[in-house]
Amino acid sequence: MQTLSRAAMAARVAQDIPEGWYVNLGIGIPTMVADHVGADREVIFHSENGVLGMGPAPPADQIDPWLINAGKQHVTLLRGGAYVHHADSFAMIRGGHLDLCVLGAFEVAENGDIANWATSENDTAPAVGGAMDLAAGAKRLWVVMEHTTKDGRSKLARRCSYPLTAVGAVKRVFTNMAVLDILADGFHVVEMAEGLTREALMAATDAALHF
Amino acid sequence: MQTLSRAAMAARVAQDIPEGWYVNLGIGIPTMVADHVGADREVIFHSENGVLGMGPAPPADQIDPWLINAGKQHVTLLRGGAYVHHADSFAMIRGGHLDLCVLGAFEVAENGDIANWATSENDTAPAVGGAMDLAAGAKRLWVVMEHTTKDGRSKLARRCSYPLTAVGAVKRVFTNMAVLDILADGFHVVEMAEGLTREALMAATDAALHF
Amino acid sequence: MIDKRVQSMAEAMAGIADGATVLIGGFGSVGQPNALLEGLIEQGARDLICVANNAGTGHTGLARLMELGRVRRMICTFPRSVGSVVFEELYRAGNIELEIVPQGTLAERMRAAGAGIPAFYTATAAGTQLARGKEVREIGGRTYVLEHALPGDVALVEAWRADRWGNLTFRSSGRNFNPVMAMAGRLTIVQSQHMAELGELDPEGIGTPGIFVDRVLHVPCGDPTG
Amino acid sequence: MIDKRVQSMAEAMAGIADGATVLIGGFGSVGQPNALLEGLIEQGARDLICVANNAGTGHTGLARLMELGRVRRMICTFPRSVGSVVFEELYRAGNIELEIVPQGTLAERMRAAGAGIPAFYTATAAGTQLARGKEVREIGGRTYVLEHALPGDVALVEAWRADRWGNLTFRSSGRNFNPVMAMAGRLTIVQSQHMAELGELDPEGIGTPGIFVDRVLHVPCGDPTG
Repeated sequence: MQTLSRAAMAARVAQDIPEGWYVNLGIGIPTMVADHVGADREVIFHSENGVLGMGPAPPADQIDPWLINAGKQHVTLLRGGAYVHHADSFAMIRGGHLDLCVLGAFEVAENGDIANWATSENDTAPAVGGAMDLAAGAKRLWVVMEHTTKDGRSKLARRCSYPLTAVGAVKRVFTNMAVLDILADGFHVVEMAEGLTREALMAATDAALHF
Repeated sequence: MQTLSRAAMAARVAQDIPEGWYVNLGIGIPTMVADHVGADREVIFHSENGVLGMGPAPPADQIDPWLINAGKQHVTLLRGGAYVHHADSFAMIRGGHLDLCVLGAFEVAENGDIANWATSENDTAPAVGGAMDLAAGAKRLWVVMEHTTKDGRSKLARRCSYPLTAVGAVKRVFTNMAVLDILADGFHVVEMAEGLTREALMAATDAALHF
Repeated sequence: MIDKRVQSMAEAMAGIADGATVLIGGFGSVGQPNALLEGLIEQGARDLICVANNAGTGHTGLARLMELGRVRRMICTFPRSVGSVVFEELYRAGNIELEIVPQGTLAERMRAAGAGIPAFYTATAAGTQLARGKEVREIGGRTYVLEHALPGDVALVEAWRADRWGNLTFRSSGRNFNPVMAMAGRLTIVQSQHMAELGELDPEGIGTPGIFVDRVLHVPCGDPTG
Repeated sequence: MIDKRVQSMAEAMAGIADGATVLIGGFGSVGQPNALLEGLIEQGARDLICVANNAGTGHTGLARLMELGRVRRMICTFPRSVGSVVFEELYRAGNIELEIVPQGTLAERMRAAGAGIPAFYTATAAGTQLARGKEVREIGGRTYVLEHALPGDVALVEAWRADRWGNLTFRSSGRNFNPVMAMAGRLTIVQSQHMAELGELDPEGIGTPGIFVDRVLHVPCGDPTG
């Protein structure tokens, strides 16, 4: 069985993003998605800290120390980009102007709930950042994550066990094993990693799967 | 008895505006106030349509057709001025950032109520503009108006008879007869037009006066 | 390539439906999307709810749209401008509905729509007849009125410069309601005096980022008059 | 002559009281008012409520203020940054209070404070533990949480350029929370990399109009590091 690398997962997400979308990418694998949107498509990336039209990381000798993304990495601004303040930036998010947000997650449930900010109710000093705003605000929320935890537990669940980031928000999940849509009746498998059997996918998933 | 001209009323208001205040002037006599703030004092004028740091009317041959005030008159922008959109402009108003708003009025009551937008409950198509936002939002609301209507009725009243613009908002009233502060117990006469007697002022006023 | 520029008025107006709520930028004669209003007259949509600061003047643009019986309801702050003859007559005859909204509340309701805020509290109009029928609440000892977001199906905007991503700059007091309406429109259509190449507009000084804009038509119509 | 420029840090910090709510601009190391934070450490105010995106890093600035026991409560979105060692230790020991707010809600609560909106509804956090104890309401079939304005007694802001009226421009992602906090602060204190003559800043591109600013200190501290 062949599961996808992190880069391949990012590439798979990128494949589904059409030209012209406004997209916000979360930290981790989502950030890598931008590198896989080819030059044939104009996609406009947004960063919570007030950057619209964000471009790739600059070469080390061309870093602008004033220009970072929400992950605090140095980035660039494309021609046509704009800077706004935090309230305007989140107006774009909350107002439903982003076509897509891609986040990582600890868990995604078959009802579209997502948990990606705290691993326990008693977490010391949990950190939420812009995740709740993005999950509730973007037109579409996709999640890209490993299908299981390091110790083999399914990250797709009937119900989330961790504190929620948003209720019923996730529309599509990209894992190293499969792409799944979330519809009213739960997870629908759109495609599977090459060589993976339905049985293996079901065994790795703690929720019902529709094929 | 000597009552004040419109220009003299505007000049009297201007006299009470200290350097550094942010001020919005309503249509009519209030607009004339700006002409009476001397060059010795920097006062920053705001217009609802997104002009902060508004200057005087330009000479006819220097009109910028794109630059008008809330009264739709051509104005200028001082050095240090800024343009903002309507939501930001009213954030300045509603957020209490204006030190002063000066409005005209149909009536001002001894409890600080102001009526300046509609003369009847059944007014056809009454027009409110920014008056309610300004009256409720500015740090101080002053009114400048004739003391009586053309047919001699007092515009200072125990209670307003016309539809209200704002409740308990007026702090000071400048008329052609007197300057009055509104305190918890009603109108307090700060000064009177030269030669005017207390009796004459009381006769012209349909509310109790404290001297 | 993302290209929000359209080449004809017909293309700019495509899809505006009967019954639409149309947000119309401008304050006084400055920053008014006059060409788009003429386009809307031509396009034919009716039973419209129009949102603008004023209720039209003379017999062109918004006033003409009303005169043709295409406006069911007007939401504005100041219908009684000099020259609002068409509106006055329709209103007196009971042939148009009117919702008067304080100017700052109007701007904020549209900003709220654009920013995903369904409702907010404001002190404006508290204790006045414009608060009648609205929920009020004491917060911190002061009385506030609950106001709801006012989204538009369509926003008609005039800009000074625009690029193909739909980034806009405005000129002087031509900014006014335009950026707020651009945010609040589900379909935001712009007429721009000038077009700019991508990258020409200073990213620090863009009045409306392209994310709020759907279509841009180049209309070099010159200075406002009146 | 209006002149909001101050000549010393002591003058900039004058009047900040114990117990004050202090809004602190910046996101990451960009746009942080580091000099003003050092000034606040020197100034001595204690029992502070600090509002910032993060909870300080290393042992300088906000982290140092905490380490000195001067911060009673932290309101932020992301306390757990790399290097938030001081906060983590204080928090674990129960020596500092924490209020976690979603980033957009934090920005909007301050924008609301600056705009005279005492409270607003948002879908952010609805159905999550961050909505616990908060009023919720269905509007148009969706569940929203009521959030309240968050004003500051003081706002500490970093700008790129400033003039004597307090007009500010920002540089690139150094804008972030700064203009929002400038609006929300009852006393807004700015450190600016550069000073401009009145009229030098383009009136179309001012990030924060001077009406929101009380004091400006020229601090040419150079590029952000880290």
